[in-house]
Amino acid sequence: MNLSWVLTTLVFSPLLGIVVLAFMPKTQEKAIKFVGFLATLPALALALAAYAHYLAGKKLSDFTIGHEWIQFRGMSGDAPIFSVYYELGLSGFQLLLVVLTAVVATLAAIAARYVKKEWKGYFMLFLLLEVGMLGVFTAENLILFFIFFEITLIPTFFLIGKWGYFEKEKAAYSFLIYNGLGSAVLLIVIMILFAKTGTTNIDLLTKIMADPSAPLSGDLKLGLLISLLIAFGVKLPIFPLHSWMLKVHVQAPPSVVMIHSGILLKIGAYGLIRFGMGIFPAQFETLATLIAILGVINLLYGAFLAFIQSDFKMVLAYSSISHMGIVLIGLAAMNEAGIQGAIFQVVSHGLISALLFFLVGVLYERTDTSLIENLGGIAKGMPIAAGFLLAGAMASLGLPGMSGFVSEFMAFLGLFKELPWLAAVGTIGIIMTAAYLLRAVLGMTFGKAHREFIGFVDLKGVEFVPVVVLTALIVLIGVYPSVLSSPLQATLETIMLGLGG
Amino acid sequence: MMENAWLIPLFPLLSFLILLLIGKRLREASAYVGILLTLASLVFSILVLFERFTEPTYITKFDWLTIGDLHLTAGFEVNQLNALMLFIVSLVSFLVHTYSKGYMHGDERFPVFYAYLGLFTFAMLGLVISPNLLQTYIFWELVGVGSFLLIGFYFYKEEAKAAAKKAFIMTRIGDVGLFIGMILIFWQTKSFEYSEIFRAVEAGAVSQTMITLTAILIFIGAVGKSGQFPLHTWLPDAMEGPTPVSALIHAATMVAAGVYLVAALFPLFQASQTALLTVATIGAFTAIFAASIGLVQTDIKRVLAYSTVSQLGYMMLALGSAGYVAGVFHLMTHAFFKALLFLAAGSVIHAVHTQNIEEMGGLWKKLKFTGPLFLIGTLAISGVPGLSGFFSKDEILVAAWEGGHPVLFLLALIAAFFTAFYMFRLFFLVFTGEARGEQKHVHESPSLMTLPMLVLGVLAIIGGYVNTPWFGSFLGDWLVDGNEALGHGHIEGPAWIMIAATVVSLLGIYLAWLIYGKRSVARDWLSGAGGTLHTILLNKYYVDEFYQLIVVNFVKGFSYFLRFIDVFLVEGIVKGVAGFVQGLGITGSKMQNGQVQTYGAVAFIGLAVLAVIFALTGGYLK
Amino acid sequence: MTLTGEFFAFMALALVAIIGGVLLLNLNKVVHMVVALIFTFVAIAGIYILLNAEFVAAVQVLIYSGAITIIMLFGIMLTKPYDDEGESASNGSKWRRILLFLGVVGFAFAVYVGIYNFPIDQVPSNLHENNTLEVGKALYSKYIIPFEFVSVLLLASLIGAIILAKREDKEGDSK
Amino acid sequence: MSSVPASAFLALALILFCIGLYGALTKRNTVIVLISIELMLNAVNINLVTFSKYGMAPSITGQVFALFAMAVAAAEAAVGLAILMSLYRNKKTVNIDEMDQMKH
Repeated sequence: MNLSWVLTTLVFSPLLGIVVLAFMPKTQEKAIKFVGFLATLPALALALAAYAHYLAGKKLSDFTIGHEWIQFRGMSGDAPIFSVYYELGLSGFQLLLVVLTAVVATLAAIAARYVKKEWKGYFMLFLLLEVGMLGVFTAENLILFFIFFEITLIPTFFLIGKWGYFEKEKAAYSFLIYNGLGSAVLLIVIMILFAKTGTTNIDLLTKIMADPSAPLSGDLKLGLLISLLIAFGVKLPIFPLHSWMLKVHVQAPPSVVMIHSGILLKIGAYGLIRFGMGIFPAQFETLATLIAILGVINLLYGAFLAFIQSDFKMVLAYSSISHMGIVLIGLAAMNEAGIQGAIFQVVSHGLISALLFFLVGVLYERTDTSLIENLGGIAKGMPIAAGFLLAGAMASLGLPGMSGFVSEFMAFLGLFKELPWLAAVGTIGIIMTAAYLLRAVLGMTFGKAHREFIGFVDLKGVEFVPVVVLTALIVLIGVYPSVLSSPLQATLETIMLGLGG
Repeated sequence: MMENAWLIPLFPLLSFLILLLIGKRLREASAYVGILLTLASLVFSILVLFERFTEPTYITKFDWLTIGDLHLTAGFEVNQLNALMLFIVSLVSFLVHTYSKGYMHGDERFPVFYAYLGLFTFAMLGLVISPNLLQTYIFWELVGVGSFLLIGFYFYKEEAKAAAKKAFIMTRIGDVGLFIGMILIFWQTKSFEYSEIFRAVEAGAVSQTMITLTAILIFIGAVGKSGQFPLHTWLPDAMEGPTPVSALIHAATMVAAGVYLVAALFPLFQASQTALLTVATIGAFTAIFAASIGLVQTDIKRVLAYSTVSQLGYMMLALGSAGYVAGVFHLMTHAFFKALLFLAAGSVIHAVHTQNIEEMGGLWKKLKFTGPLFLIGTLAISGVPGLSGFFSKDEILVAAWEGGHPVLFLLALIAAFFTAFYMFRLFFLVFTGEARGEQKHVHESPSLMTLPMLVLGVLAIIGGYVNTPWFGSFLGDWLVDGNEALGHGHIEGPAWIMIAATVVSLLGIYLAWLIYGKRSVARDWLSGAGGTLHTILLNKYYVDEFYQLIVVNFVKGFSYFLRFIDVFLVEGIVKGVAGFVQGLGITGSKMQNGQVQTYGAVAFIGLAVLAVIFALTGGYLK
Repeated sequence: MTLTGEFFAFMALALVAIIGGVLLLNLNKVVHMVVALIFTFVAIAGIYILLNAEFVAAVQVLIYSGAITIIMLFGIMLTKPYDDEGESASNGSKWRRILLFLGVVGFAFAVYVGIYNFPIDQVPSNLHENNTLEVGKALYSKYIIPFEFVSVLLLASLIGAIILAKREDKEGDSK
Repeated sequence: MSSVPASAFLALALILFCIGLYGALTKRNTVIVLISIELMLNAVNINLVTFSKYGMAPSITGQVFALFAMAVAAAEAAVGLAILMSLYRNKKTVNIDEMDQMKH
């Protein structure tokens, strides 16, 4: 059976929704929201089908597709000098991220019910964003990757800038500038690679780089890797490059933050693993200690700052920084445990932050505030929401039995093997994570109620869908981590092969 | 039966899930779900325990997580210690479930309470059948969460919120120690399995320094969970939770998990004298430290809490002095009498609606049932001969003496004196004399509450006879059977230790009687004499204040410092760059003033700069 | 380089030309500036003679020293300029001057490096023989078309200048 | 053969050009600016004439071009002054600072 149509359909299926939306009248709020939600379903179904395909024991390479696309011919006109192919493919790692994207996108479409105006434009941009995200994770060559990468930027910019809270424009611009600069650096790297090797196919590049007679000197490779680190470090974000992300997390509407924190940040991690580690393994090794230090700084810096924030969204924003530190720690370990931990953390944090931000959206919808102090004692009025909030916080602080623990554990397991002292310093982060999350969550849910929360409606109806699905996934990964680890084995082996370990 | 031991933790988990989903509809009937399912656990545990008397250890495992070539496993193991712990935990849990039906009657969140109890029991039972460190750690944390949820059960109370938070964070500090220790030992032995670790340690595959380091790190985990100095402060605060919870978690089971952990990893600790000495020293110090605080507290539950801390110190002392059996034995008897004491205290609180012992008094006649049971518990913990506490405490003292720690032995003896004194102070103040506070409608608790107490009372009396110097040390022999590394089943000690222990505890009781019972000695005799000391004790040696001052303020200060960096440095650099670009733009737009000369000047200067550069570099930019 | 008459003539002419230029920059009155420039133009004519270009020299004297200078003087007299150059110069223009001066010096340096390093060989030539004749031959044979274009250009500029400078306001006339 | 090297003439032309340039870019009187431009043109003419004599292939062409340049310069001066006149009539100034109508 030829399955090469699957990925193209998967990636571009949200476009169908855009087309339908384009012909709908602006004012039919309910219908637009419903169509927007429906349009995310084909991608979800296909992603799950691909996962089922994998579970059935068949090869993921069935999905690979390659087509001639752009070619530059020389004067002689025979063989193209540079050719770019339209190449999509799936590995275990990509499969996981595609499933994550599809799930979070569908749930975020549900969360988009809180959007107050211009639903049509919102959902069209939203679906375009989904195309970009799915494309980023399935692209098999750098130019295609870059194009999809840029596709994610523009809709996000508008989604933040138009539908956000009070300082939305500022947040949107700072998002665009940081990420635009990041992608400019990325483009330079891609172009240098293209010019020097004549290909942008990732697997081919990996092979060329592994060849000692590669047309790139070691110094150039190191430089390219550092550039990649900066480009994806903006996205991740790594310590001094993080300030845009705080604004975005605070100002963007909940469903966009779910996407943003759940998936867009993960592009940074994905890029670092797939390109940084995949294409430049030897150079990555030289930088490992630096990356580990950056990771520990991220972890502690985020944790300490989250400890004194008064806005719960800020707490979550800094907590994202802190948790991305764990990704770096895992990567820097350069062994199976660490890398697997990093990938787990990518998926796990995607789910957890989507859950928490959805709950923030729910609370904000009802109380018009996300300040910890103003929300004190909300467990009285909304016990179920408070319960899920607590569960989300527990997952985030790495409670065993939930996904956060497995990733944190493996990342530290990895780093303790390589750099035990640094890892020991990093464990302070574990304590601080508990401290700041409990401070914030207990401050919101427990204690004396500052005002009457009686009138507020608890979670109801469709709101249960995202919350329950996300919580269930988090617990599933925590209890039975093999759902993630088994698709990853092949990817890990490839990476470890590159690392020569 | 043992191959089905994995079912034991699943019953309470089932209870948790059922109550979470439909608890609201069941209302107070949800208690029956909890009680029945824990009863099932208890029955299974008893069966497993009896089977273990004759059968060898059962262990099974399966792959849980694969990391490259490393296969981390999960599974369960029924050895002597685990079987005993299963029995203790499921017994106390079952009794507390029953008791709570009466105690929590009328509470709005009754089903939630039972759901939490189920979660906790699940975690605790899971903890004690774990065959490897990783799984232990997982349940270890889950136990912490159960405890956290139950302490914060009255979530609308600020104190409960603070106490829950404190409990979680303080134990987490310890847990990180365990976390690091666990990972370090893993990379040394390539396994989390207890058996593998012990084998590697015995074979000398791990360096001595590494053993000491990991053992101490793991012990830090135990310190956090078992409320040992210096991480003890959360335990007294945890008394904000409902009293049955205090009985279950903070007396009988969870706090004993630290002791259990050290016991389970005993071969590792035995491989390092330094680690053992650390355990013993911390244990002995905590024993006397907490006991001295207990002397002056006025909250009935807090007195019991400090008493718990102190008794846990005893157990640590025993383990640290190589008295494996003594420690585990005391763990068992303590579970019985301390749970009894807490349940009885709960019954008292239930009757008089206050926790301040200064407002009680004369309850002996009014609480015909609770009073004698409380007395049994008090006698047991004070080490009066014939009751369970006497035997186990004696074992510990012998172990300390034989272990060659005369100073620690002395400390333990003094702590025993303190224990007897403050326990009887509590007893006399609550049950004898005249009623001091407003006491209307004082009534005995319903039988649902007194029956569990009765069961525990019986066990508190006879529980010690399984391991005595007189009738044979059945428990000890069984515990160490087939594993020489754990030491002897019974340590012979000089007879004077037993006499000394008896004399000391009787002295304590006599002194308490003089002051609080007969009142022939003025109550402020001591506090007046040592005013400063009294204040220090009343304020628990200012440990909390010290932490507040040093740790909390440091963390806050550091955080604000980082925020300063974040706002001014990081943002400042960003603003600086933005400002620079903007300035450049403004300058550029100023150039566009419409005057040809300016345009010409700019263009020419640019040209000149290029020309100079080319002239200097010879036409090539290198 | 030998000390010949030609050399002295060159040095003297160059000196006059440069002094004229410097005076152009530094004198206060506009009229003086223009007059200073006449020296330069005449000196340049001398330079042309040194370069065997008698006809060009003659034209230089006629057009520059004569025609253009006169036009400029007329221009000055017709417009009433203020003479106080630079005193009202603002801070910004002072900075601009300094920058520009540095730029000019740098430029001069760069070009001088170029000139210095540029080998120019000298081949005997016969330009001085019948120079005017040769120029005429070249102009009317090889460069006839550009020559005619120049005449068109001059005519156009003549008409253009008249139209531009003519008073077009009728009110002005009526007064 | 000449005893004065070509570079001497070129250097002279360079100096005059720089003086003219500086004047053209700094003087505020438009007339002087125009004159400075004439000076620059003259400097160029010197170069043209120099290269007609020096170099590998001396030829009359350089001189012819110098003549053309002069013609163009004359035309430029005439038109420039005419523009100046009409500007002066409208603005009553020949100050170059104020001539920025094209900006808007």
